[in-house]
Amino acid sequence: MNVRDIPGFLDVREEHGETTVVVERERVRDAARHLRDELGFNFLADVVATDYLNWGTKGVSGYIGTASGRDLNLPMTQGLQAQPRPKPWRFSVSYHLLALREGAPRLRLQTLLEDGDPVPSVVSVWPTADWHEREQFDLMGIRFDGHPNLVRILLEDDWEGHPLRKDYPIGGEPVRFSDAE
Amino acid sequence: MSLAERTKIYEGSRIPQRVPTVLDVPPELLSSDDILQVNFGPNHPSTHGVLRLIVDLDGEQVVGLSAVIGYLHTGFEKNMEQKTWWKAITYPERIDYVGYQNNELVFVLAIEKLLALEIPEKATWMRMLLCELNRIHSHLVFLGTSALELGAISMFWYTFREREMVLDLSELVAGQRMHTRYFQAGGLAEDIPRGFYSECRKFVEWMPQALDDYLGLLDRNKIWLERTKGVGLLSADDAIALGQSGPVLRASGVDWDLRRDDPYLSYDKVHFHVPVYHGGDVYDRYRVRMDEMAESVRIIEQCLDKLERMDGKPWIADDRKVVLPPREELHTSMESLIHHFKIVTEGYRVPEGEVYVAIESPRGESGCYVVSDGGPKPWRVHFRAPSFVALEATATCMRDTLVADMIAVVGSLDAVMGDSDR
Amino acid sequence: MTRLRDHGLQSERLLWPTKGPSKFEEEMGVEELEQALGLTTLEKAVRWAQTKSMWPDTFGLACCAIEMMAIVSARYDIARFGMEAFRASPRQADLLIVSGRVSHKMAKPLRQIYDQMVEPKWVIAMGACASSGGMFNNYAILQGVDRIVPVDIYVPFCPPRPEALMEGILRLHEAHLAGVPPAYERRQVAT
Amino acid sequence: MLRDWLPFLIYGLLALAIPASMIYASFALATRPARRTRARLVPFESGVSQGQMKPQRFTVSFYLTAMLFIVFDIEIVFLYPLAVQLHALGWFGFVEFLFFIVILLVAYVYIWRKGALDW
Repeated sequence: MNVRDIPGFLDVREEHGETTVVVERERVRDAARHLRDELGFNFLADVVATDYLNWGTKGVSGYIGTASGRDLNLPMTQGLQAQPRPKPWRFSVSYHLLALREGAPRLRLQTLLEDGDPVPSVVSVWPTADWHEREQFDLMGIRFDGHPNLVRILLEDDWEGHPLRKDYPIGGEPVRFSDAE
Repeated sequence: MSLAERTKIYEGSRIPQRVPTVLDVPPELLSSDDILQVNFGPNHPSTHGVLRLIVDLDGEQVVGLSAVIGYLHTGFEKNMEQKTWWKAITYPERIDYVGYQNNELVFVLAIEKLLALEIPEKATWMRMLLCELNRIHSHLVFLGTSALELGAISMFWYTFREREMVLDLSELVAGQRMHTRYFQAGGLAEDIPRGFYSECRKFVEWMPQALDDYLGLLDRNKIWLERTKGVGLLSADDAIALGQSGPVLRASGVDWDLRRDDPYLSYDKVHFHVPVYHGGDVYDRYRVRMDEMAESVRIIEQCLDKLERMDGKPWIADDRKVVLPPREELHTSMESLIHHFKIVTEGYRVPEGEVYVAIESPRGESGCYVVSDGGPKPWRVHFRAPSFVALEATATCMRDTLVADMIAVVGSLDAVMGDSDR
Repeated sequence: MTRLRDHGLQSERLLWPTKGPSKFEEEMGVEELEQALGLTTLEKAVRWAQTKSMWPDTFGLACCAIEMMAIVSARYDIARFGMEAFRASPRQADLLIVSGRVSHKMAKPLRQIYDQMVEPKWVIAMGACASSGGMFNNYAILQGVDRIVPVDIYVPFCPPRPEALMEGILRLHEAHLAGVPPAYERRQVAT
Repeated sequence: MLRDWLPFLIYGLLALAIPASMIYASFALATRPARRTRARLVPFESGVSQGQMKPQRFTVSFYLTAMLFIVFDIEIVFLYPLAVQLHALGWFGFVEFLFFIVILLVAYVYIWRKGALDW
């Protein structure tokens, strides 16, 4: 399965027994069509966007107490063992593909993008991508060009902001641990 | 294992053209104002949970449908990013709360894949046993509620009687009926209690009889056959294009089961048959799930034979960096005390990397994509939810169905709203 | 000072004999509670009839809904208390069991269904998520259903065992039989 | 003459008293809501109803099905007096009624062939 002749090919990684192919952002739909037709990946399992904002910045150790109680959701100890590999771009969108044939070969098609860059939608290649892409638009704010119905799917229609971004506060309330506070 | 020859369920593809998941009202009907738009909204007895279907009806015929979800969106992924790996294992069970054990397994397998941790054989076999028990539990809940929707009310009481037996077993093992939190990164949280094997044997002997009762009740019941045969058709190509997996895919004639084709745990050392049907309708999905329950009983039996010979074996890995050292060791060795302190306060660190693990949950391929930055907390967790994808197929399956059939089709897709809304 | 348990509210007394004033007394103050408890025989008969057939509304949200279904099964059998008829529409339901986590998108429908229920009506917040947001302290989940609906009984655990839910229901029956007014009257919340 | 009508009288009174007491009890003993909330007037539409349902037209097939139901339901109503008096009427009654059944059977086959039964 030669991966190098995928349109828009940039890089391939083999980790934990999984192959990850990184392609240019504009050529995602051609790469997807190539993967489905030539290499037989007819099953799209999942579309995931990941936000790498302040990735690898050293966190602080210990809990941070506030007047109104200890907010369990604030960054706790983040002491990193080793500095993780730098990620100069902010978002990565990964398509997890599977070929329904002997040996169940799996592949992760990944594109890297900054905030606001549109990604060509693959709904025409795999119809199941419709809701996956809507969910990533809803929760992460990734715009997919050519998507027939790109509106919010999980949150209310008048919700502002994209909750799964690293700069979006987790919300909820600080937990009061004792009557004294 | 070539794909089974796909009998023609219907010609071409029935996936709607404009938007794959929305069935549009045909243009000629659009002008006539006979079309009645009805909300099968969040609080409806037949939509399992808080699914909302906006349905356009021409008399009894369903001519337009779009599913609206999100009424149970819980922000799992945001919450898991804030917790350490140890605490985060509690969350996945609440995602697909009917197949909870499988969800917990997929997250724990993802952590172990990142850690490249070897788990003892006893833990592997016990995990398989509990996941198969959970598959039976999930199919029982499906059978009970789907038959209840189509009028076979007595099925509900039969299936929930067996469900209580399964919950008694999981309560015996883990102390809690549902959401047992029995899996740890490295094996099991506790050793298997004495007396579990005999109880499980009793269940395994009783279950085939119960399955025959269900078949006797439903399989030759004229009303059930009339309401389920030929309803909600989904061809193999459409099922693959819509990303269906599990019983919905196997009922459309695609012979695909991750437990056999992409084995995890030790499913390759267990003999079981994967039921495949070629009708692609509600009846065949029900048949696939019934046969799967029988197969799960066979798997549990083989797991029990293996486990009974493993008494006294380790049930959790002994990698001190990840697994809590046993209590008595804390009083003697200094390193164990330090490890114990580090794990309990900061949580163990998982090496940097991204991983996607997929298992065969009762609803289909349930995947878990985990990104770790080497810190004690997951950086990004995403669950591939089979119910989320199953609801995409509602528009395709709803072609020329009546209102009553729509309830049968939504029941047969077996979508759990917690799993689809995450 | 006569206490609630002198008026036949068993559960308070069994649980914690030396306990301070109960939740009902805190909310209403002892005096109004006293006249509320002074029931005529006709009122007692009506309340007896109401507790003997309190129909819950099928409001299954998440994992607690599966356990709520279990109380209808043969082993726990809520039919012994005349409650096995789970009504689909709020018009015919008396009791709203909020079983599961309430997301913000679901809050408006939940409030609408509560308003459409006919008096006298009660609300049981089943499970930690309905009572307090549970372990989902985040942007999506309403931190406790009592933010939008007056709640009568909170049932802890996640998910509560069917027995725990039934104990919550029985306490509700006892409170109503003893004369304690429903939550929307006690807290003068918009009915 | 009045005496042999007495049971009917008592029966009539009872048949009147039971619904009357129910209606009275439901008004007298019911607990009134303090204020009529807007949501009470809105139709129940699984929790997401926006307001009054605008009057919508129903397809004619519902009306057709209703008519067919009435025809065959009334047919059963006529059977009751026959069943009560069958012994007295003897064979004459039975044959007489066969004609009635045959006529309706012809009607049934006609509408079945016309396809009015399947939706």
